[in-house]
Amino acid sequence: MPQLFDSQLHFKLYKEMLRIRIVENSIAEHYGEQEMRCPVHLSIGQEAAEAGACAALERRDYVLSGHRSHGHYLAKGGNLKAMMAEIYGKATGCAGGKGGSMHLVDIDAGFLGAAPIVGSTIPIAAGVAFASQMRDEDRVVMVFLGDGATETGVFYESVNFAALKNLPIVFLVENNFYSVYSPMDVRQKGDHRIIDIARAHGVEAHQADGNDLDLVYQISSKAVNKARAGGGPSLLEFITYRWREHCGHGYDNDIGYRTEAEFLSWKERDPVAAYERKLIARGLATQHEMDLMANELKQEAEEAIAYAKQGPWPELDTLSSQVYAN
Amino acid sequence: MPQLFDSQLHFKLYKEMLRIRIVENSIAEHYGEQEMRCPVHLSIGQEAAEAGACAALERRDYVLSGHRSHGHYLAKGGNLKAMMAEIYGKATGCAGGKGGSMHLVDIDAGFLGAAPIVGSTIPIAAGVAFASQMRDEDRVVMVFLGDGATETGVFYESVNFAALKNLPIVFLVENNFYSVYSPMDVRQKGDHRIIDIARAHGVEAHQADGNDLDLVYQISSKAVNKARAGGGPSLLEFITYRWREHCGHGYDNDIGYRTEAEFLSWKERDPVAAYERKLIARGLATQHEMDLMANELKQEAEEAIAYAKQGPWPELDTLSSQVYAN
Amino acid sequence: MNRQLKFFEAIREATDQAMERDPAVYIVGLGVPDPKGIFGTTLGLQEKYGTTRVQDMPLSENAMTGVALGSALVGMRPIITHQRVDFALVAMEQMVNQAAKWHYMFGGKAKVPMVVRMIIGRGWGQGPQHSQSLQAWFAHIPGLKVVMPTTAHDAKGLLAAAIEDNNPVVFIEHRWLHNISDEVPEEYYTVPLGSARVMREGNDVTIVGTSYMALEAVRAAERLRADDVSAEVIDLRTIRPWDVETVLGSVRKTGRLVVTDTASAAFGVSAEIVATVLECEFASMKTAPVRIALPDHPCPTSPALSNHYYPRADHIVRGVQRMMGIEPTTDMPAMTPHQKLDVPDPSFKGPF
Amino acid sequence: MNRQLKFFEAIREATDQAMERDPAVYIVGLGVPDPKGIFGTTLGLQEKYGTTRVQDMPLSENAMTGVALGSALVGMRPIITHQRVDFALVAMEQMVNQAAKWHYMFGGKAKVPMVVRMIIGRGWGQGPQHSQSLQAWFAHIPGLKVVMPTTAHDAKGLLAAAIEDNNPVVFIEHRWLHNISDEVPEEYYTVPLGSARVMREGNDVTIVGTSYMALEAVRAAERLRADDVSAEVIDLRTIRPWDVETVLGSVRKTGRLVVTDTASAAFGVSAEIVATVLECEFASMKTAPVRIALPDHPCPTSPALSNHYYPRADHIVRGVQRMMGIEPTTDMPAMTPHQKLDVPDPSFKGPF
Ligand SMILES: Cc1ncc(C[n+]2csc(CCOP(=O)(O)OP(=O)(O)O)c2C)c(N)n1
Ligand SMILES: Cc1ncc(C[n+]2csc(CCOP(=O)(O)OP(=O)(O)O)c2C)c(N)n1
Ligand SMILES: [Mg+2]
Ligand SMILES: [Mg+2]
Repeated sequence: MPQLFDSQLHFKLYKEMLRIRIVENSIAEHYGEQEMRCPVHLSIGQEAAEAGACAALERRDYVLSGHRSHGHYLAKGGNLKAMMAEIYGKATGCAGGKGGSMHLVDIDAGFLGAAPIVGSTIPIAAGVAFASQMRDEDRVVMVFLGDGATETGVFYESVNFAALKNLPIVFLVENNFYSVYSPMDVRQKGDHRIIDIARAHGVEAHQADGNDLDLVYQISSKAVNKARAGGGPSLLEFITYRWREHCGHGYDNDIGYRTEAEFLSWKERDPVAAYERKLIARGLATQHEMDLMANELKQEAEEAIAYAKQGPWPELDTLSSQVYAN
Repeated sequence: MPQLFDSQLHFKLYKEMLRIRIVENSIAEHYGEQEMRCPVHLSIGQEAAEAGACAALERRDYVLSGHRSHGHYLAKGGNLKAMMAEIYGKATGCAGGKGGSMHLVDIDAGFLGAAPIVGSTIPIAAGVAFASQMRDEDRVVMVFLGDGATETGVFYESVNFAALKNLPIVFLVENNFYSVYSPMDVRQKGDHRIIDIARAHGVEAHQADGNDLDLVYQISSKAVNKARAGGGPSLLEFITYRWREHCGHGYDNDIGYRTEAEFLSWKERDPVAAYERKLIARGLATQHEMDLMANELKQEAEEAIAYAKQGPWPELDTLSSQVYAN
Repeated sequence: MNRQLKFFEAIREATDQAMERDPAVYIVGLGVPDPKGIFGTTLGLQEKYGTTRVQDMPLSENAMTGVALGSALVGMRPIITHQRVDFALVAMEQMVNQAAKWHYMFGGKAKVPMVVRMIIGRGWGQGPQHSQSLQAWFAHIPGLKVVMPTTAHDAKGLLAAAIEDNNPVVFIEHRWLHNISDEVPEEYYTVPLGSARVMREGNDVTIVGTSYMALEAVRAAERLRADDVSAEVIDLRTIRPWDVETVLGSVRKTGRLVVTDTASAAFGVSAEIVATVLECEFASMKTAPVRIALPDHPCPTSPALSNHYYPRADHIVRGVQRMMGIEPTTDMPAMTPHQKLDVPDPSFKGPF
Repeated sequence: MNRQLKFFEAIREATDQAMERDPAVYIVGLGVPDPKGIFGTTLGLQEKYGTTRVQDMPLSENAMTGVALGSALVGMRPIITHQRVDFALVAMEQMVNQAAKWHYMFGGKAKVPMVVRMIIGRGWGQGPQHSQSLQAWFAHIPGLKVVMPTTAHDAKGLLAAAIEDNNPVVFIEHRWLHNISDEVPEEYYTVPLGSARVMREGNDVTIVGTSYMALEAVRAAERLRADDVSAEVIDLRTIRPWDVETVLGSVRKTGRLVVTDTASAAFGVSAEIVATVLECEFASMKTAPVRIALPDHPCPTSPALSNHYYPRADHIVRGVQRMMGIEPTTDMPAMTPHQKLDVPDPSFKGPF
């Protein structure tokens, strides 16, 4: 783990976070063209939790995720062009067009896969950690999940198993208060805290502001290092907020499940803007440097979209191939 | 709830507990005849938890259970003859022979059903409590489960739902340390306590000696009264021990998953003998009274077995009937 | 009266009327009271019936299926919804070991009147985990009933019948039917479970279809007129118990059978229909039966692939032509992703 | 060498040899290392391979299926066991949405070499929740393979092949086969998945059987000799992919088809076999096909009922006689509970 108060590290963290923001914004801009013909779940607003957590990992570590996985894929080092092409359904996509936005994968980068059945990748991640442990490898697994996913039976079963086996895994919960349009109070008792449940299983757990990039990075690093050192699993709950609609590219504060005021209060806590202020205040970056980076990243995103658009469609013979592995 | 230090109550509790012991012993004695042709899971050793918990309920309350349900059925007031006939596969059985030992039911007594898929009746019980709440009825639901069942995802989902809705339900865990032949340490982390997990969900929880009949009754009564008064769910964990083999009528301390010494130490903590000593010490019953009762109960059990044996087999036309309700 | 209603509105109306008639009916499911209201099918119900009878729930489909079951045991009549069949896979234990068996295994002492609504996703990149069609699974389980309405009229009447039924009924809605309209009476009515609908009479071939594929079958029957083929189209409507008599009667007349289903052919509903017909009416058959259903692999996400995954009227036409030795009159239209075959009609926009 | 081995011993030997050959193979399941060792099939393995490669587990079948899957993604080759098919119902989501689809949905980037052993209970009051036979469910899911060995020889060779396979394989063992012996070579060998076994050659009728019903089919074929009927018996061995060519070849010769399966006929494996054969070989067929499988209701517990629930060789004989217009030579033995038809042979004692 690189030193935290190293200005390069700050800049790297910032870049990872900003990259997610910019890529997601590009997707949002182009989605209305109706060429990305699959559901997308954008994580704009939640980038600090995603970038900060993944920055704590080594390349050889593994990440798994659910339906809202673009940020995790990118932060773990997944190939951007292959992701865009996948969302566009192209042969050049990371899953050859078979998966789409909800099924990203980049084995080389250690992004083992995402799947949108809520809760399902949690035990799969535990299994990856189990294998790592059985083979005495030096790898940590991080699995991303939402507050909704903590209501699935398989989540608890996985936490119990991870505790039992002392697995090298970090359960990373992005708590954005909603499961689709369902608020907490129709799903969990008022004083319910997921960290208490993890602790009751003997799993170390922390809750923190998910929009504070440095804090996320610090806490995640501790958990990852602990897991790598054989100290077992942790559950980290980062409080954050999804800006856009659950699925799709628009805003949906008008449809009635949450208020515009709530959204605006969270927008004020924009993790990207906050970190930019911090970098400037601490003299770690200038506005000019940040603008340059934003431009670069925007260009990279648009290039990826162009790459995706011009890529070939999958050959028809792939339709019925790859059903079974040889 | 009747007064606890009422000698009639003590005697009633004792009788319920002894009845389970004697009925289960009778089943064990006759099982070798190979006329009860279905798996049986005896609860000898665990009777205090079963009798004490059910004594806290009113007749209009509901009980559901799993594979090891004879004691719960009896303690809730289920018809003994119908149970025996069911185990013998007769038309006179409580499920017309279709269910056997693992599927007891006595609607009139409020024993809504037992099913041996571990964990499965837990949410069903929550649903019964939910209906009771929706209709503003004055009923409490108690669901019996084992330590193994607390590892199923559906258990946690049910606890979360019960907490969310403040359901009138008592989750009654008989912790006998084993799931079939699997000890705790291959299933749960060392310091794992199911009551901590319930509490983390905001469910009141207590752990206590399940072989102490009065204590079980007291704790259960509090939980039942609380639920009836709209105070919501509780989880009670009673520590106890199964004497006989997991499934069947014999002993299996020799096969290697537990020691004879462990078994003997628990036999010394026999809940029936302990309570007999207590009744005598407090002058609440004489040995003679207790012997009389045991004889009566033994006779009742043997009569039930005779009734079951001589009962008719189910008619062949019931084989394919009752698949759908009209 | 000739009132036209969309399928999703018909579902809502049936639910509304059932709730009005019987206070034991309630509905629970992820998002039931949310602003989208399960594709519009539950909109307005919470306002009308309150937060107890119209409920959201935790993301715990298995337990909540058990909860519905438990409440049904003591007299409630729950409807539980799943926005995709695929999500219900976590609830199979409660559905199959429990709900399907409590009546039988307790010798008739228990009954489980509950409806489990499930939606089959299709198009706009629903992909491998949001588009499965598992009616064959449920149909294989004695104790369950399985309904798949095709028209708005039947959606209303079959849902009402399912709610009235004293058994667990799996009610499967195809996403591409939700916006299809037809004439739907305003008053409460039921369509009996277990009866098929003859959508079009004919003499040369019997085409049995389920759900959305019954519509494709009607289209195929129209196209086949160009070949002078008179096709009888039967919409199965209920998969379990299915209307064996109507199908056998038709085959006795036509001597030819095509079965088209929204799921994989292999080990699917179409296999059961074919097997039963051949067992019972072998002597009436003039040709080998044909199944037109999904190929034997998962659904890909890219429209370039998924457009070729789903069979359409053309495939049914081809099947009949082959069966009858007719040279294809029409070329199967070449398909490109630009045809946007991943949406049912222009009113349907992604992502959902 | 003529070494006789019981089916359960053959399973153990295959596991043992696979573990010896490949350090990536491990086995996990409720009770795997316990004194009963999954009906003897895992006895001694923990002593030999240690507590990491031979593991018990929490009572969490769904998560543990995911755990097996996850470990397979990164190179392990897990075997997960369930003592009853019924218990695996909690794990359907991981099996069907995940294990079956990861290879396809990631465009071939992932692979999931895992074996899921499941046991079909029967007899001694196993009843409605301990005796289901759900091979049709798994066979309906592209991405899974499904194996059902009948003989000890095939149990060993098919399990070895399943472990070597790079896909999720559902391996279904019928409880009444565990104690059946036959000749099993000592050395490691595989029986290829997807190939049927012709157990008996014949010319008049093809009887296709699965698992335990293949043995009943052999018995039926023997009895049919009294009627001068020469029956060909095919043990399917693999349900998905099944050996279409061997079955079609046989039917081309005999012109008659009986399919017998351990599950419900309705929407079951037997329907698919019948449907495929009739689609492909309609012209070769002399008579209507017949299915001999379970009736369309749950399994009752009382022996007085369950003895009449399960079809046996007699039913197959009757089916063939009817099909061939032969007057029954033998009366179907009247059955009473005193016949103890709920146990396979005297060596089998309850309760398990
Ligand atoms: C088992 C299952 N049930 C329902 C759904 C539909 N669904 C998709 S995303 C989602 C909400 C998940 O909420 P959360 O875990 O908090 O993640 P977030 O969307 O907030 O990132 C739901 C209910 C699903 N995909 N899988
Ligand atoms: C889902 C499921 N998995 C496995 C089994 C097999 N099984 C029957 S009883 C049992 C042990 C249950 O242990 P516990 O809950 O502690 O109850 P106890 O037997 O100790 O009373 C198991 C694993 C089952 N019936 N259901
Ligand atoms: Mg959320
Ligand atoms: Mg136990």
